[in-house]
Amino acid sequence: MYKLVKPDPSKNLINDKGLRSDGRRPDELRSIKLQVGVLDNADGSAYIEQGKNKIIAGVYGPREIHPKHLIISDRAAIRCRYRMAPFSTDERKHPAPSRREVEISKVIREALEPSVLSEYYPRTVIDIFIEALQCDGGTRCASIVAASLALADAGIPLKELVSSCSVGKVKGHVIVDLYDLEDKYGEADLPIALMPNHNLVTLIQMDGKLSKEEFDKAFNMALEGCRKIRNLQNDALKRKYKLESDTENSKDSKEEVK
Amino acid sequence: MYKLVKPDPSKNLINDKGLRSDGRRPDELRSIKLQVGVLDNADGSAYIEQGKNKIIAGVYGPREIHPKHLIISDRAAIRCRYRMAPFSTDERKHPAPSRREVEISKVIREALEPSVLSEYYPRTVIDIFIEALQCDGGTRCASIVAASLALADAGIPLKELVSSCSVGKVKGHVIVDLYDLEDKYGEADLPIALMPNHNLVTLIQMDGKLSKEEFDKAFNMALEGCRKIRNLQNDALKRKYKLESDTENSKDSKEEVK
Amino acid sequence: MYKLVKPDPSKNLINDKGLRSDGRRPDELRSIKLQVGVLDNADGSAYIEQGKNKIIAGVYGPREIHPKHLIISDRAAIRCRYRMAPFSTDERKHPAPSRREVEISKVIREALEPSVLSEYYPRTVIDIFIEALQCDGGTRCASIVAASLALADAGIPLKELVSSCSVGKVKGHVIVDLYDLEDKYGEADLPIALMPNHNLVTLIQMDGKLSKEEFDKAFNMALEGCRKIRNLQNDALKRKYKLESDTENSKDSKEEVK
Amino acid sequence: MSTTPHSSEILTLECDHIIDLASKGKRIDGRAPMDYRKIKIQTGIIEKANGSAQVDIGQTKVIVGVKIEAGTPFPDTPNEGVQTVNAEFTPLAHPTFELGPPQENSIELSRIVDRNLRESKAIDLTKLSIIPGKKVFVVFIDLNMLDHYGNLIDASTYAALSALLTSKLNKYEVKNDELVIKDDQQPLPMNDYPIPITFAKIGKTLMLDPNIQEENAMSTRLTVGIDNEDCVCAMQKGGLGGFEPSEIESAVETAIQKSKEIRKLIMEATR
Amino acid sequence: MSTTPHSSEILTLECDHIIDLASKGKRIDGRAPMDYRKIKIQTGIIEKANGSAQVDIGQTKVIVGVKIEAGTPFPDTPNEGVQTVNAEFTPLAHPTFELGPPQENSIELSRIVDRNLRESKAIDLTKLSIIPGKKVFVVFIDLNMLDHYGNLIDASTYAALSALLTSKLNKYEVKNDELVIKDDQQPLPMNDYPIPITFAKIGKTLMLDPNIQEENAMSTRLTVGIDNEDCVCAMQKGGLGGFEPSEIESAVETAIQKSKEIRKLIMEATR
Amino acid sequence: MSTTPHSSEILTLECDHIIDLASKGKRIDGRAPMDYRKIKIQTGIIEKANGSAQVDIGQTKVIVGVKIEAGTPFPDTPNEGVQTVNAEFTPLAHPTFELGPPQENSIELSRIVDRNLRESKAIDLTKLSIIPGKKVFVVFIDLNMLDHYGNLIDASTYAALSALLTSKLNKYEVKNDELVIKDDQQPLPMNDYPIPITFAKIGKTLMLDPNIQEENAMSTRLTVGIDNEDCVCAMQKGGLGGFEPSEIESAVETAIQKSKEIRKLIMEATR
Repeated sequence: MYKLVKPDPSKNLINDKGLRSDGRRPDELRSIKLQVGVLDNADGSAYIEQGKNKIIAGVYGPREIHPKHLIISDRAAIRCRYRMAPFSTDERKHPAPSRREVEISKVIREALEPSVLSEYYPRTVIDIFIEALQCDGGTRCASIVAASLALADAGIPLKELVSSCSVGKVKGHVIVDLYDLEDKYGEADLPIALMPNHNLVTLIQMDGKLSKEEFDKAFNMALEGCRKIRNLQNDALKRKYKLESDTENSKDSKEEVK
Repeated sequence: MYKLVKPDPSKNLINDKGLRSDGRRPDELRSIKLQVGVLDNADGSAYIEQGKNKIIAGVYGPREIHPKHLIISDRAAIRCRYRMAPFSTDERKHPAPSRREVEISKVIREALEPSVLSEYYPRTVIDIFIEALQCDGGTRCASIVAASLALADAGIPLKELVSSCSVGKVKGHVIVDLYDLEDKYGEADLPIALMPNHNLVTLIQMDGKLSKEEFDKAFNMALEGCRKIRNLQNDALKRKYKLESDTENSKDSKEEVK
Repeated sequence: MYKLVKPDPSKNLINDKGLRSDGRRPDELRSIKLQVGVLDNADGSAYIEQGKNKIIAGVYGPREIHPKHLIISDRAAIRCRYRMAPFSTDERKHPAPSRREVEISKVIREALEPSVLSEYYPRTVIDIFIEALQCDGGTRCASIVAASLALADAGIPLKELVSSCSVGKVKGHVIVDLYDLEDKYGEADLPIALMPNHNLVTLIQMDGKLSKEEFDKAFNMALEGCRKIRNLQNDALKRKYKLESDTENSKDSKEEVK
Repeated sequence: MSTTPHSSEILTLECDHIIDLASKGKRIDGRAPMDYRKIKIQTGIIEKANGSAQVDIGQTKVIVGVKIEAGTPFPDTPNEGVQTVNAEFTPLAHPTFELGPPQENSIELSRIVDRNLRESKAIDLTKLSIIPGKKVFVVFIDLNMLDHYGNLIDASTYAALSALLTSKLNKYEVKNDELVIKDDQQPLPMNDYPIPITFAKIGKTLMLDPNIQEENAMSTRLTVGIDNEDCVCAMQKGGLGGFEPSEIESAVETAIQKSKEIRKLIMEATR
Repeated sequence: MSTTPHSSEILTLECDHIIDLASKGKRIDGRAPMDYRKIKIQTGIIEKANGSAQVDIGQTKVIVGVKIEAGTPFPDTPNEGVQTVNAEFTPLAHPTFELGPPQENSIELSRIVDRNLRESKAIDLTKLSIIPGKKVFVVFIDLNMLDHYGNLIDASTYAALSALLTSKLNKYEVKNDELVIKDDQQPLPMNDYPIPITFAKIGKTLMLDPNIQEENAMSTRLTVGIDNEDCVCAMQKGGLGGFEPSEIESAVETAIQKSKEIRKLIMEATR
Repeated sequence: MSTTPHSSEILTLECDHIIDLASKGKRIDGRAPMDYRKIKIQTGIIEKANGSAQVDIGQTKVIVGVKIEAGTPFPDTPNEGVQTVNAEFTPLAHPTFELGPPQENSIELSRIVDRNLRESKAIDLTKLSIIPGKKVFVVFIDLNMLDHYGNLIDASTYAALSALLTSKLNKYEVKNDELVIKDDQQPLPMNDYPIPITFAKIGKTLMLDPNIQEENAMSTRLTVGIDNEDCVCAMQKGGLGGFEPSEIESAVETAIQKSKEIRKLIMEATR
């Protein structure tokens, strides 16, 4: 590959005032846009923009499962695929699924599965499909946030929504919600997922180097991030239902007009 | 790859007298040799030589279908594979199926399927296997011609034989039945398949650039080509049946001698 | 690849005294270590060290067979996979199965299958998995020796153990049990497998060039090698059973002490 | 191997209804036979791509991203850039879309889109050579189906064309046989704006832009690609039926007219 | 994973009959145990290949094409050409041949053919170097089964050998590290003409050239390859049974004799 | 696609028993919650590898081989060696391990091992450049499961670390851009010795080093990797349940302590 050698981007990740290269404070999340019910074919769907991350999640199910040997007799099986679009990254990603995508599909499934009342639908499958259209750091967390909303939108009974957020260390500072550059040139990345009401961490992974003290600080900052994002999820869901009931109401009123 | 740089072959594709580089007139087909019943294992088979094209088609079925989820309850499923032998082309073709072969398999199936009375054999499959042993332009058309004969040879009930022929534009001239060089250096290629008695076009594809006037001229030239080739198909089939009934007769006479 | 050019290693494969480069006489086997019952999950297992060859074989079955279309109604199906660990060879072997491994899996299966009373377990499968951890010539023979012991260890009824040994020609001399260098730079390699009591050759392959006289000499040397190795197999099996019955006895005595 | 597709028997009643409507020149969603559904074009939605577009035709949604990277030319065109199209039938777009390697439908789709662009010479590949014979730009056009409600061919090609028309290419220098990328950008050089027009034959009637219910009911499909000069640049028939020759001739005529409208839409959206 | 193959139970009666005949030294098609079926050799049938041949043994039909292209040598033989054999069990050749990646039977077949040619040094690979250590000729030998009525190993090897013996190689020059192909041709340099002879063991009888019914009935198969100098150059046993050592020794003797006949046939057909 | 794994219903009774024991702080094999099974480390068992080790934890057996070969660096680290980890769930190691391409469990395993080594910078990759930007050493770490009785993550990482710590690298010279390998060897340069500690949550109890029965009964799994300086260098949660935050914090504390013991074991075994 021919690449222009660039100056070391890690230099300016935190400035003298403790601000990050995109202007955020260490504990500041990127701006997040959530939208529920964005697709018509899928039984449920949601879209998330978190900084430059753009991710769409669709859910089908509970539905019949093929092949039959995947049937679980006392609960619904859950399947999950996380896929990065070829155009989602700085260098084009080859369309074939990478080992990274395989692992992320698994940890996302395991992050969402504790929230699903899958015993209500034995012998069926619930399919979660995630398309990362643009990736800019923390996509597994953003995917969990969107996919949990998509499950709710599909009417799948949930114990509660799952929220997710990453923290990390950059130039010795613990910061929340890393974007791509911070992820790449930082010293640690710690994504977690949380069911806030159940106080249950359903995803935790770590890359990098954190002392026990740093870990504790970072971990709590991540939990706090999850709780904030959970509020945004609730709002997004309410907007959807409000919209629907408004539409319904307006239909009703129309019908009444007749 | 190391290749000798050759003079532009498109220069001489049409000479001053309007003749093509292989001596044909614009509306002249290559010489075609058709032979029905060339394989013993296959239920039906046919071989075509059209210029340097050498293609063999074999048909199995109607037979049981695996896996079961391919069963169609009210008709036979039809499966088709078009494959180019590795030695069939100027540069060796890798044995793995190319995207081109996948597409051609599909359009050949869709060209033949309208002619098959597949409702006579519900829940079965009819398999069409095509081996292009040597490729010299217009192989999808030649494949359809051979495969339709192979279907007939297998005793599959058909509405009629499907014929096929390509037309194109070279140096501004509309010509019929392009061979490899004309295909490669020409300005357009338009393969079609026709059920002449039903006046039904069952394959049409186009590559290149044709004005509406050119298109109409080319299209009609292709229909005419199909009709001519259809006569050759009829003859080939008659030869096969004559041969069989001759053999049968001679068997009969032998038996009578006893 | 960057490789140091080495002096031709074939020069010294046989010295003036007729001894081989590892000090063996032409008809001398490498030292062989056999161990039965080395794994806990597998129903049967065995380990062989033959020179630097280190191979482990595990057997599962008779057990249920998937997919169903592999069922044989009047006998057990036998499946066999021979795999070379990526670190087993001088240059790392890519983990994907090579064509060579596919062929060796087949000939090993066909070498063992005549010894198995597979009609005792119709509609089941017996799985033989072989991991070559280090390869130094003659691994298909060593694999057969270990796998036959693993079958016995699994309690699969056998007509008798299958033994196996290779012979070859190096610098014009017929020698037994070639190691890697002799295999690579020799003039012929002839692996065989034998059921000695049934006088049945169940594997024979040949690579190289042998006159009829050389072939006969080599072939008989291989048969003799098989018979020697068969004795070692018997001993290994006895050690295992002795061990087990000793353990059992000591258990019994313990219980008696109570 | 290509296999006759399944059509669910549950759909038969609806299909019969659609065929019946068609015989009266009517459609299930109220359109006239030669109407498209509403076309919505958004560009520049993927900042990390060189170009991108989402095209909705009715409920059908397709997103296309264009990435341009340095690569190796084909041996027979050593001084031209490379165009490559890949289609992904993402499983969230339709309950029947399966995972796994590309199936014949997505391969056919990507090849039709490729053919429309390639045969009309839409991208000026002759301007994409970097080091002649050694290094050229490769234009990756990745089609992502998001919601499949029929007519993926037109939606995908319109999205691909819109993405290309808004694609930017970094300027560069070649220094000592190395490619040095500069910061300022230029548009991707384009020659033509080919527009495919897709017809469904339902019963004996031809209709434009079939929705998914109409696709289930149609016997045959015909796509006619028209370039800037009103020439046919690509065609593809699909499905288990056939066309009478006169139907094809009149479809070409219609496509030439209709393509003007849609080209105008796209040119405006990508200006 | 290698798996015991199925033998249809419907075939059992026929197999019993064949085994019974074998015990009397007879065969289902009337041949004597050491007879081959009729061998027909056609060469030069694929003009675009460097060499080609179709060999029919009875109803068994195999077509082989040879393509010779410039490529990279193996690191351990930097100055030698490369020989590569690939077998395709095309699904039209037999109702049980499945599509998909090569299965163990076709891999074994291609490796036996490869071994016969390689071990007898049939192709003179030392003469196929172009730029030592960098560029050599690769000889692709592609085996296409057309109709499978038994003994694919012999038919394939005879066809491969016939194709090689009639292969032509363009002359060339190396100019500034580039390969310039000339128009005139020379034969592919050959050293040896190895002939495999395949035996089936049916009951206790050995027979040559098993047809497909005999292959269903045989317990074991043995192929012995013999080179120009009457030396054994390759062997392969297949199947679920075994041979007594004396059977193998006598098979080698028979193969040496029989190979002379067949080599003569091939040399005449390829002259 | 990732799918909920099956847990055989036959196992339910045993699982219930294990969960019941756990509630009393007991384990089915008599261990205390924070005990590992016996760890046995053997090194140097594959002479043809640059390094190798077999680690047994109880009945669990994993063998790891390290091969070091010249290769191409990644574009973004042109002057560093390459580390690559591959895990094979060989089918002899467990009745449920299937053949075929790596499934998600083996991919996850190899990525966890990779992450522990990479994030702690265990191998000093900066010392593995041969020709800067062009040629570096690639360290292939191949994990082979031999017998699966639980806690493959720890067993695999300990074996990988032991194999690396005993790996030898041939000395070499670069002459005229060619790599010339010498006969004498040096140890692979290592920076750190990361130790993962794996917890299972059974009922409400955390236990170390779950055996296979405990893995069937556990709701969740947590692996915490600790480097030489008692810092966390990698974590991975698995399974269908979750952890309370306080459980995670105390697991990290425990892992820091426990890792010292195990690092000592490994350092002694590889001295």
